[in-house]
Amino acid sequence: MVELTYRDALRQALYDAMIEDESIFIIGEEVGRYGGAYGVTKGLIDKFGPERLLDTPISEPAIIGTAIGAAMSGLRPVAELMYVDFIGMTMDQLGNQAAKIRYMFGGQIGVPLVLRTQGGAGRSAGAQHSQSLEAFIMHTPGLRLAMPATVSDAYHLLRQSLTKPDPVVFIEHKSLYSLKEDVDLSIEPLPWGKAAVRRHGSDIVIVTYSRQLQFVMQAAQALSKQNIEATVIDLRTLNPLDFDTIRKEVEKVGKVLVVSEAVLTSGVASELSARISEECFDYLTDPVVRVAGEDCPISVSADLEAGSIPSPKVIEETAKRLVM
Amino acid sequence: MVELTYRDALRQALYDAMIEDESIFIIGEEVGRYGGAYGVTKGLIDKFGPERLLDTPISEPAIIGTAIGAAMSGLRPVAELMYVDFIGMTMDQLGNQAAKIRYMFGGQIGVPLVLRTQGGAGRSAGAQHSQSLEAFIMHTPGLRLAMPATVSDAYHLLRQSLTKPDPVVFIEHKSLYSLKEDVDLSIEPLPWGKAAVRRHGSDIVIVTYSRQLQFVMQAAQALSKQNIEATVIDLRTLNPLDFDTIRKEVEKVGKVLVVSEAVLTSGVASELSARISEECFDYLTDPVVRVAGEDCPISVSADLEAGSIPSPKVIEETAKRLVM
Amino acid sequence: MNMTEIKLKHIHDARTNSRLEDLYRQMRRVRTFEERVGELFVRGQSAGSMLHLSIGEESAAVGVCSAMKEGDSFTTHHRGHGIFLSRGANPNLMMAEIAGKETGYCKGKGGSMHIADMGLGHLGANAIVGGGIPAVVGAGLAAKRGKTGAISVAFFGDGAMQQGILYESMNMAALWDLPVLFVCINNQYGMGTRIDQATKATNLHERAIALGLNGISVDGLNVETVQETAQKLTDDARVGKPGFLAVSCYRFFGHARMDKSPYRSEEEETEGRKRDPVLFARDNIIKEGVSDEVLDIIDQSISDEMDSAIDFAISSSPPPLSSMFRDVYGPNEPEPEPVQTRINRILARE
Amino acid sequence: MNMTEIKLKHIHDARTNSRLEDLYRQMRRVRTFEERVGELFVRGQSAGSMLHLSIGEESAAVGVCSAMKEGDSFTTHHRGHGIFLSRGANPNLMMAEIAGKETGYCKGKGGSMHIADMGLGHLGANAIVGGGIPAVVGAGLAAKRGKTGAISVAFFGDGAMQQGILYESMNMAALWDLPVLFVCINNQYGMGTRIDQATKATNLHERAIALGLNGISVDGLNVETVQETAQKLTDDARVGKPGFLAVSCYRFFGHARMDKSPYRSEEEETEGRKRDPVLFARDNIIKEGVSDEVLDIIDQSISDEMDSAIDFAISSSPPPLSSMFRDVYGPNEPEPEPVQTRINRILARE
Ligand SMILES: Cc1ncc(C[n+]2csc(CCOP(=O)(O)OP(=O)(O)O)c2C)c(N)n1
Ligand SMILES: Cc1ncc(C[n+]2csc(CCOP(=O)(O)OP(=O)(O)O)c2C)c(N)n1
Ligand SMILES: [Mg+2]
Ligand SMILES: [Mg+2]
Repeated sequence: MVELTYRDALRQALYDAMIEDESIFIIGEEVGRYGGAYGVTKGLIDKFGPERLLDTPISEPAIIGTAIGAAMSGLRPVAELMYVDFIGMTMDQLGNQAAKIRYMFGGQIGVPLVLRTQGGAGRSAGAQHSQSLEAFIMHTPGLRLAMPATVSDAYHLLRQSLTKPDPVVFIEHKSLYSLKEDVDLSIEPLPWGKAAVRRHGSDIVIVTYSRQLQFVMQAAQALSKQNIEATVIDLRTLNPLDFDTIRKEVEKVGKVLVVSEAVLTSGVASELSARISEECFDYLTDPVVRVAGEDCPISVSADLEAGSIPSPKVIEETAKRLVM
Repeated sequence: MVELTYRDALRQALYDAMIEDESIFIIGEEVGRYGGAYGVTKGLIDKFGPERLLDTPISEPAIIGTAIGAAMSGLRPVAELMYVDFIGMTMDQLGNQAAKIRYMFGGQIGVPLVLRTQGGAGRSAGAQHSQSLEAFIMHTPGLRLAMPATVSDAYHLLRQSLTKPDPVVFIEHKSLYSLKEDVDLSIEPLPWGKAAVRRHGSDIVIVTYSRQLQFVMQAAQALSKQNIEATVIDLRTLNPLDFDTIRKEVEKVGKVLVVSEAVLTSGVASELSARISEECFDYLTDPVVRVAGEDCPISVSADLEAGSIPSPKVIEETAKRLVM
Repeated sequence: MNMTEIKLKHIHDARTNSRLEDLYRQMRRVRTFEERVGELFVRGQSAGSMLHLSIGEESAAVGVCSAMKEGDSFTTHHRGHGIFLSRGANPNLMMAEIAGKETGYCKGKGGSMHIADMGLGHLGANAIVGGGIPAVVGAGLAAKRGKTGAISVAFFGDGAMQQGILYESMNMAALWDLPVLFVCINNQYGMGTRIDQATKATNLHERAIALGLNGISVDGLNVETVQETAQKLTDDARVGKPGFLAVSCYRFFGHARMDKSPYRSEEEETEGRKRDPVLFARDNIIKEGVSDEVLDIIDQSISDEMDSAIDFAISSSPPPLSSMFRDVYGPNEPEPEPVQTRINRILARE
Repeated sequence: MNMTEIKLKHIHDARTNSRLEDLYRQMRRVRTFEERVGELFVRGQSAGSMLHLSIGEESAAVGVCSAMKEGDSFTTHHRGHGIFLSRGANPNLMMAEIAGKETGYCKGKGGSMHIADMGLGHLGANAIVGGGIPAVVGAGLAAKRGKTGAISVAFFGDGAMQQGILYESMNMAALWDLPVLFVCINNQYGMGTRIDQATKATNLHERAIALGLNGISVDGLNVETVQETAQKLTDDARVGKPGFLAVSCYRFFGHARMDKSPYRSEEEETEGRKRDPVLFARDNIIKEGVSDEVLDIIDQSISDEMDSAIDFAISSSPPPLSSMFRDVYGPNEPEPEPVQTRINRILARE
């Protein structure tokens, strides 16, 4: 067991993978000399040199396009997009190129790139630097999507992403980078595509992912003190989506909360809620309730920012009302 | 009553609005001399001249950005994006700028632009020219979203969009342009934001929008011959979303089909299904069923293309099974 | 060997095949191929109407491609048949793909605008204007790192000159000294927009120079000039000096098969079509002393070849519905669940 | 009037205020404002840590803005405090916005990176590198159509020179002869990336020339040179000849308040900071015969003004939670439904 931060675990995953696989290189803004806007790649350039830590100009569309060309030419790029908020500049390269190349070309070739980025609120970074845009990715067939919520998953999901034959969008959460946990990275991880049941309870199932897992676990502890026991599912990857685990837990309990930081309307929570409602219809005693981000931009002002995403308190109270 | 095509109705709406409002101008690729890739703006340049039909270079991000600046400067631009498939190049300007400017700047100013574009399958145009990407827009607070399914709505929704204080994304369907209907444009239209109940029936509610309305109506007629009567709701606008109409109809019937051409996972159908399941929980006798596009890219080959989106037959059969 | 083949062999043995003759032969193959694609459309056998013919632009495809080597890679725009053919594509597999058939290069899923062959270094045609450009930067990176000696070439139209991603890509290629060449086939039009209606800056190569690349514009009438210029630029690219080449020519026909080009005059078209690189080459070969008859035989053999391609395409089957979910993801990866399967499960709940 | 104001008035009455002195005063205001923003951060009173100070870049802001006129509009990048101030912003409202307070320009919703004032023609700062550039093309279109005589100016950093949208925007401005000016404040760095690590083509104006614009690069040490060059370019822009100006300067401190710039040497920073446009102007004014004391009085009055701005910001309240759903859409338009309202409705079903 060692104590690691989420940031360190990500760095370790890159380090270990790059040692093992010569074809991996990192490409993006400030990934080399600077060490990444959030310090994830710090120091890697000293070990691997500027050829494998390629600092780029500020040219997001061409960065992804370059990664695509490199991936089609036998390399395994890890492209970093500094903020997921910038994905709107790259959705053409990502959605029309990376996601479709294998299919359009009849299976001739894949695009094994990993797009590392980070999103979410928590740093008063304003409307253009605080969003959760994973729904764009989840709605694009051909793109895999991983969103680690724990230190151990930061490591393992990134390692696994780096073995996949298809483009993986890997979204970190800016408010998790300093999260510390005791981890033993040598323990066999959960397989790729499998959700983790972080807690078992018989009163309610809460389905979530990324940073909201932390909030949900806090809420679950508070609920437990009030004799309400929640099962907490951390999805880990949204594509593939482990619906079997969700189904199994929901069928046992019949009450479900879906928690996501992203804007509610047409977000990932909608997909989860819809699938649960459709597929577990006969097991639900109550409507599935979505606790999600407000349908508005995020303000720079700290209170408004915090108020526009789910909080442990709101999760706790909604769960309580649903159970009672 | 005159017989008009969807294409002609759109052109008429632009014409009438431009006559009334001097500040309206059209900007985009091939909108002027060429008359639009699908002929919607044909001839308008003869009436309004090149200043109000601004042919642009192929520069999608800057076209939207230019429209934003013009809208902030007192003009009312109608920007045309030739295919909604190209929205991935413009989502930054659309989602981070147009959608957020009013909010970020504390309500000082709005961005009253209309982005006209078209989507959907039906012309063997391949993976990059056949998509339905409305979920990206619906998931972006600050953007309104209209998707007309009829000739009359093509006219009225476009006229209404051109009076709105906020950015409206207006998505036409490439397979509807030649749709003909007898219309009387002088009849008072439904208000903006109101869904239309296109058909009343007591056995099932089918919620849809855009071209799928045609398929759903075909299916409803076939069902009617088998004594199954469907209520058909055409949403017309997805933001605002007229959930009251959906609720009212669903509460009467308890069985619901949601039909959308877009890729199923995390699409607009997911939002609709989730809301119906949550809000009408006690009225549903069966799970809400989504009939939507397959989770894969669209092939150029005609059979595969047709097979990857809902068909009247599949809608009919699914409805029948749900009712029986 | 059929009669034509025997005649051809005879001619070939009798005299040294000139370079120009070879370039002519290649251009004629492109021309004839495109004419047949047009027929495919007229017969209702093409997949859709989005067919962009490169007639009039043969010298750009052939001139540049003949300066490329085995192992080089490239991407093209939507008007890329001629380029692909010039890099060695099999016309049968191309025509089948254009017809949306299972026997095509991409199993009928891609079509004219999404054709590719990794074996020939074709990283893909693209229906997004400018969409395929940055991939060559990545391919160039890989070539440089692997010291393969290969270059990667992006082909695109004059319309793509106003897409921002081109500048980002050129800047990166220059910054990193990559073995990359950007080739703009300036056929004067992006759909109905003449180049001077899209930009004030019609000396296209100057933009590349301003970003630190080699940049040259060349008249595409004479394929030999194109070939020589491309040779210089590919030689430079191969040693890490990326370049840009604009080849000016004229789009003989409409933008796509449905477009009758009402936005330009007949006189302009007549003038434009006089600048025919195929006929220009033919005339020059004749001036070198080769007889019309010899060239006719070449043309005929090409015509036969392309007829076979049509036959192959038409007699092939479209991809089966069962292939819909294949190749969304890599082999042995979880596949998408068909909507019908999900519906069946939900409805079978009792 | 307080003592300083009286003294200032006296000095002003006594002699003709030189243009340089005015430029100096404006630059000093920017410098002092930014220093106070730094203090706001240290006191934990700024909204977040994303504060980008323009210390060292004052001549670009002041030089260009003083060549602009009332009615002109502009957009800025994330490092735009100085530009906004130079166009007449009220420091109180700016500081309050930077602190995320309700009294700020944007009611505390925007912050440092999303500040704007339509009244002053400020169409908005932007946290997306390059994101605000194309809006000036639209503003230029409107000005041209309305024959207002106004120009629109896009301010951005050297980092944005590698964003494709800049080329698209410059091309359109040239094509349509728009009253638009593009101003690159080249502070040598985009975060930790030195300009020559981002591009081979460091003569930035050449790119604009290649697209058909007026293009000039100027050293930002002397604000008068900047002002004169900007005057020429704005004069041209006003008659439909769009331009591009790169002002080179040095980013004195880190990229944002947390950045200690470990990627550059102390010597480099010392050298860079020697090229201080504020001190350079001050020295020149003194050479013109104005005494240190007079300038100190100016400085003091500015310092007082900015102290008040800090006080104003700190004593203001943050926006209330109830304002969350305001201004997502226009007045009288359907508003978003709060998540809590929806949850209440769903849970209140029995
Ligand atoms: C991003 C994008 N914008 C617009 C289009 C529609 N479109 C297809 S081809 C074309 C013209 C392209 O002109 P050019 O680059 O000169 O190529 P050419 O057709 O002349 O070969 C346009 C506008 C597209 N496919 N992709
Ligand atoms: C599209 C986009 N990419 C990256 C960033 C992250 N980022 C913010 S500022 C900056 C550097 C910008 O450099 P420059 O344009 O020179 O402006 P300066 O900070 O030097 O004023 C970067 C990379 C961003 N905000 N937006
Ligand atoms: Mg062209
Ligand atoms: Mg800079």
